[in-house]
Amino acid sequence: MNKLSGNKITPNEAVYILIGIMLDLNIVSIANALVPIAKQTSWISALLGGVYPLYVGILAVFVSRKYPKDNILTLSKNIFGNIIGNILNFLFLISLMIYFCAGLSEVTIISRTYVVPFLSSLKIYVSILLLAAYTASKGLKTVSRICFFNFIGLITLIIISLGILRNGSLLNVSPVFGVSLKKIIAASRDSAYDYALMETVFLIYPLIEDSKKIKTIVLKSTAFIVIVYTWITFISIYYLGIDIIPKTIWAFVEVSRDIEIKNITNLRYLVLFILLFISIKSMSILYYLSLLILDNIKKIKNKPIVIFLIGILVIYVCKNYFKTLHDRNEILEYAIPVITIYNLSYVSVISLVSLLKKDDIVGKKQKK
Amino acid sequence: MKRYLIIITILLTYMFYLYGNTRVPIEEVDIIVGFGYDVMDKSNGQIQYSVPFNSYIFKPNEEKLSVTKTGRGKNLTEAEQDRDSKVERKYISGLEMVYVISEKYAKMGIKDLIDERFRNTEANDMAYVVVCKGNSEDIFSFQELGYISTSDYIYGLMKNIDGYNFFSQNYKLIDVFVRMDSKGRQVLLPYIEISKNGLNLTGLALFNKDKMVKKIDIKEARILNLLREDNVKGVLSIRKDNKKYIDFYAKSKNRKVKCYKENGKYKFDINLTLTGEIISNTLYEDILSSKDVKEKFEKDMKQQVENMCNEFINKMQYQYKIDCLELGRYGAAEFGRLKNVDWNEIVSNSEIKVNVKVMVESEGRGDY
Amino acid sequence: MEKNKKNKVMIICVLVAVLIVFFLEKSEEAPNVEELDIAVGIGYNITEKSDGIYYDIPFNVYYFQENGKTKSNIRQGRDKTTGQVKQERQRESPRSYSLGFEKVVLIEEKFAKYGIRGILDVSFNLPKFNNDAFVFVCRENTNEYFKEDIMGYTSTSDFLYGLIKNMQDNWFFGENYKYKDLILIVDSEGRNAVLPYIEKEKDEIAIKGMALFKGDKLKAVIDINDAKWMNILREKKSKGLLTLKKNSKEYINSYSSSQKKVKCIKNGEECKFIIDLDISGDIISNTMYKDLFSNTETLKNFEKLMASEIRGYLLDFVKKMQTDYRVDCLELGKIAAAKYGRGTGVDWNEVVCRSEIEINVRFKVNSVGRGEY
Amino acid sequence: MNNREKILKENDYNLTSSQYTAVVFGTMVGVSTISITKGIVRYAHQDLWISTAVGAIFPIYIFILTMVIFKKSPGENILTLNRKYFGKFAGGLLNLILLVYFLITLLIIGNTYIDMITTFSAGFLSPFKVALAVFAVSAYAASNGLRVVAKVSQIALYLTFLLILPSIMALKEAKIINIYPVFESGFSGIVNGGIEAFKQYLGIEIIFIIYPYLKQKDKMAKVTVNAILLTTLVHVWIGFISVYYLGSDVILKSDWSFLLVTESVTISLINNFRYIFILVWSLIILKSISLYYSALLFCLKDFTSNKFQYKILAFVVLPLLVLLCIEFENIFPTEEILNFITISYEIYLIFLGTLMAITVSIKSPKEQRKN
Repeated sequence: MNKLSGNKITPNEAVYILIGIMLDLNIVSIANALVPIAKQTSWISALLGGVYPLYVGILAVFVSRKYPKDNILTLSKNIFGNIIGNILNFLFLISLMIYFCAGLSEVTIISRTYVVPFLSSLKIYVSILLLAAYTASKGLKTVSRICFFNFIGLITLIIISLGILRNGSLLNVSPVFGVSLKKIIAASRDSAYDYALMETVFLIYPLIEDSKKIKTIVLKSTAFIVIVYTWITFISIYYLGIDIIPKTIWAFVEVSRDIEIKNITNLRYLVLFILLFISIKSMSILYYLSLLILDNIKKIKNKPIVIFLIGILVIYVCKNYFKTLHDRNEILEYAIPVITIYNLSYVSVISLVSLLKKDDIVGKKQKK
Repeated sequence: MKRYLIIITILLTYMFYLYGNTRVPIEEVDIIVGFGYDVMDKSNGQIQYSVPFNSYIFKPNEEKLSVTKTGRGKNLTEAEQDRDSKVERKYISGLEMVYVISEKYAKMGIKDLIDERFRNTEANDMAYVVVCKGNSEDIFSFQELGYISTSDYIYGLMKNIDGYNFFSQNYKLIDVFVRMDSKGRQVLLPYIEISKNGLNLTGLALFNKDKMVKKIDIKEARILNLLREDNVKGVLSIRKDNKKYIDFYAKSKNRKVKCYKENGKYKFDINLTLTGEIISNTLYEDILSSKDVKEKFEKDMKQQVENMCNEFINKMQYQYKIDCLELGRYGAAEFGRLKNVDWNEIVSNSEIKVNVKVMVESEGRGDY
Repeated sequence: MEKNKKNKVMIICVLVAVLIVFFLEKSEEAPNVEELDIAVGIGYNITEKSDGIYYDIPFNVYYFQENGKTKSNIRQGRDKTTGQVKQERQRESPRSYSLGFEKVVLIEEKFAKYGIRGILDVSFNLPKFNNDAFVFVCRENTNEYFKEDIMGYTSTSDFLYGLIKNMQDNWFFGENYKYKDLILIVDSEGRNAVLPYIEKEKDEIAIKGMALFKGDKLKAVIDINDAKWMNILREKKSKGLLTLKKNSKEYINSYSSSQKKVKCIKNGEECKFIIDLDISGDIISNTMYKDLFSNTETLKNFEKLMASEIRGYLLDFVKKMQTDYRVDCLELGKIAAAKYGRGTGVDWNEVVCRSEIEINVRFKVNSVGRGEY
Repeated sequence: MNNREKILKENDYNLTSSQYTAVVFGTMVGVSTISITKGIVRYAHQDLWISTAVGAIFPIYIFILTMVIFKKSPGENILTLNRKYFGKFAGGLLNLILLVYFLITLLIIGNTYIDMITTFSAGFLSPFKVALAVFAVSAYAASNGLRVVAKVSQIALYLTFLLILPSIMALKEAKIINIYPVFESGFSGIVNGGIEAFKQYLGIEIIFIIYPYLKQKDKMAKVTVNAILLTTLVHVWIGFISVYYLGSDVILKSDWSFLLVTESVTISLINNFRYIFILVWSLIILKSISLYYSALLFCLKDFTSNKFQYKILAFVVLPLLVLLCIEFENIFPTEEILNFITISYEIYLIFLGTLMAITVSIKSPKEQRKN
């Protein structure tokens, strides 16, 4: 009981959270994004994409060593001054919000297609956001619990997907190096979206109990994610083949449909349930982080109202700009590169500056 | 507290006593499930009313059967009395599912039967009313596999009518009540007939006040429904040749009708929004990924629907000369109900404009 | 106190908002299960009329009788596009359909020749569609089949479902005749679909051969004997009955299982395929050799004879395939593509028909039964 | 005087504010509420729901009068005041008219209820049985004092909303267009409809009699206004939803338009909704009857000596009531007579209330100080 009420999270929980934040519903469509470019070698691209979270994670390790108590929001304010720092932080918040809306709209579209076509999208938005808001309002500890279940769900998902090995063919994945390296790298750049949000490690590291363990945390979570993504991409190609994947929208859901395990019918619903859970978890984390950033920019006095307002805003955006897959994809096509570049440079610049500065900027201020 | 508990108990006992008394062993009652209304020419030039009804009979071995009994007479009341005299058992009405009116009866006018139903407190307002070809008696004696009675069959048919063909659910007795004498409204009932595939829906019967005017076939009925009803669903297709076609499962949303006067002439604008999903597509390539193609489809579809609608409206204005789109209702709402004007005539002579907006909302799980 | 009140107001606000969304927002109702027709079979036909082609898509549905028995019925729909057919069908259906329980999909031969892309498209789009339904090609209108009342089966669909399962054990049939396989195969590079072909003869429905597809179109129908050879060459692992026959009285039946290995060698521009077959069998009847049981020499002899006999048939079939059908129904192109790269624009059907195919057969007797009579 | 004080002291007669609200609400919402649209639609057409709101003028006026009287003499009801100010004879006459009025109302409600039961369910029960049962139960309730009646009213209040709630679903089914054009029937139409709607608010006059029984005297205004607002809300909603769903042309024809609405929208959810409706509505009607019954008893008590307790009175009147109720159609053969009676009583009530208010404010400026 005491542990729950404490604000700090254990290193293990941090791993789950980091996994939770990077891995969202994209796993079902990661193959769709990569296959048009890298063809049957897409899984290598997915593997290479892991460089991105690794880079961000390592930066975080260094920064956290120097400033174990301050997150990137405070750092950016200290470096650039309150106004510019806040603006930068706010832009960072906006990027999170875009992921938020994109994720919500995707889970809605998927569940409307496969599970509950009779529910209107508004109802699904509201139901999911209610759950997410509730978890987020309970604090990082609760969020980490959800992430833990999510982790278990992921493992289940991967175990389930082993069932398709019998049906597919290695011929679908070969020839392994039939595609030029250039294309593989080009595709791995596309996987950035799937690996995105590793930046948020900069937000949560002050909340981790044992700040020395950040290195292992980062490495563990990145490795896990890379394995999951690579595996999912691989298995999708292995079963469906590269000619069929572009025809689907969510390749992995199609894969899971055809898995035959004795005595378990309707495996697909289990898979979809796990996917739904994954998505709710992502929403909870993003909700929580948005609150965290907002709180940093301006102290939140009335939490419920802010939560409510964020919910309304997200629903409004989703309903108007992310309603259909087309709209969603079109926006993301433009937004993702911008967001990724911004986030990357935001994180890099701040960490470089704060690492290079000799005197302890934060410490000074605190002493004052 | 005790006291009024006693009161309630007494009251409940009393109520149960009151209603419990009607219970008769189920084997001893007929449950009427469908009423029919026919008229026939007699040899002496007079008209004979014939009112069959379809009822369940419970056999001691718990089997259910259905029988049809008919009463005849010079007018409706007489025929109904004749029918009642033929029932040898207690019968329960109020559970009827359908009213089947023969085309001939409908053409003579259904005012008398509607009036009788309206007065009768036991009438089930939620029973469906349909017009049939030939005699309703023949319809009732038509046995459909897997159904106890034809009434069940017709009831099922009506209950699922709104999934396709843009039919609504407004074919119940209450809807006839509400429409028959209201300003600017017209009754519209489904038309069924026995064909070689069994009993099916073949169109719509258009009414002017209480008299049936015309039967239109299913193709026209779709367009009429689309123009007249709110929130209906159906398939719209663009067909280029045998192989190249696209099917769009559309839902009409936010139908808006505007009525205004210009130079003393009434004008009506009907705005339709069709959202929905593509259920099969061999006509447009890349509709999933390319926004341009999607927009082109939306434009083509809009054009086609508008053409269809205009064609129908022309026909309505010059041939049928009745306001089966209930535009008069909007006119009355705009310019007053209390004036004694014939909306059929006004609508037939006014300008009607149709604007359609097509939006593809979801794309299924992929495009093959 | 103050905070409590605020929270209360918040909760009420949220509740009201949620209520509004859930009660006033329109959405389709999910139908009750009892009000659904369970479709167990779907048929696809086309009829040509003066104003174009009409699709005719009947559903084979279960219905439940009052006495607790289940029977089946047909629900039809006919129109110019597959989507419109759906709409037409609903006009005579007192229930809406529940998809997801289909056991079989029947395609009329005419339809298959015309191209099955439309079917794949419409069903691929439907998330509920059962991917595990078996697909058949049939000679006559599918209604003829669904109408049939087969003793001991609720519907024709159930019967066919049992039939195809049985064929896998006796005629070297594979199991890839499901709808999901069709989706995977039709557009994949170097792959071609084959489907069981059924016919109705004197009120009896039987699998009479195989339908070979090229892309989404039916290219040829082969009879059941050819189908056997094709299956041996096509399936990775298969089981069935092989016969060595001298005359009508002297023959050996062997219940065999076959394993296939394919190699592809590129000789300059030409490809060469080597198919190695490893067949092992149990002798189940033998009127040809007297001493098969005791004499290893005879056994060896028999094995050799059998292998060459089989090889002869297989080569015959391959020749037929290369010259008559001109379809790569053995999916050799798949192997070549995996080896020499995809997406190069090569027509594997052409390549396979042109290239040399070498077949090596090894036959081995597993057991000779419990003795000789 | 002694006796009256005794009554007031009796704990049984002190109503809490929520009970009082329920009682005032219960006096107005009763058997005729489901047919509220019937008379008004002739004048106000699709604007009838505005008229129902206009009709609220009547209870508000009565309420103002009550407040005036209440301010001056918070402990005495109109029956005693009548005798006090107009003498034994004139006051007694005024009270007698009031008594007859309550009696007739009671009979009308009883009769309507019998009608409903016999038309909506199989009419195998004789009117006598129904009348006996209904009046016996309400006599029991009324004889046990206002508090019991108030509790029944409280339950009835919730039940009323329970019955009205399903009609919200009708919002989804129909279109706002039936309401348009608003104000088409013009000022006179709406006002005429409003006067017609006064009828629906009849019953409010019972507060003339019961106002001394509110426990927290300072809350009188708030509580009564609440009840009136609630009633108006219910009436306007019923008027509105009926027009919205059915359209004015159909309302013109149907007697119980609201029943038609709720039935149509709920039938798909609850089978036999009509029976549930009648069952619940019976409870509500029972409350109305009990209320009028107590009012009647108050009046009767005014004429009789102290010996007759409420309990005895209640059961003494019972046979008479049942008898009159069965013979109702013979006594009032046509609807016009009933209409005439209602209208004359409306006028009488306004007259009586105004008279008393004026008299009270002129004659007893000192009494207030005493209290």
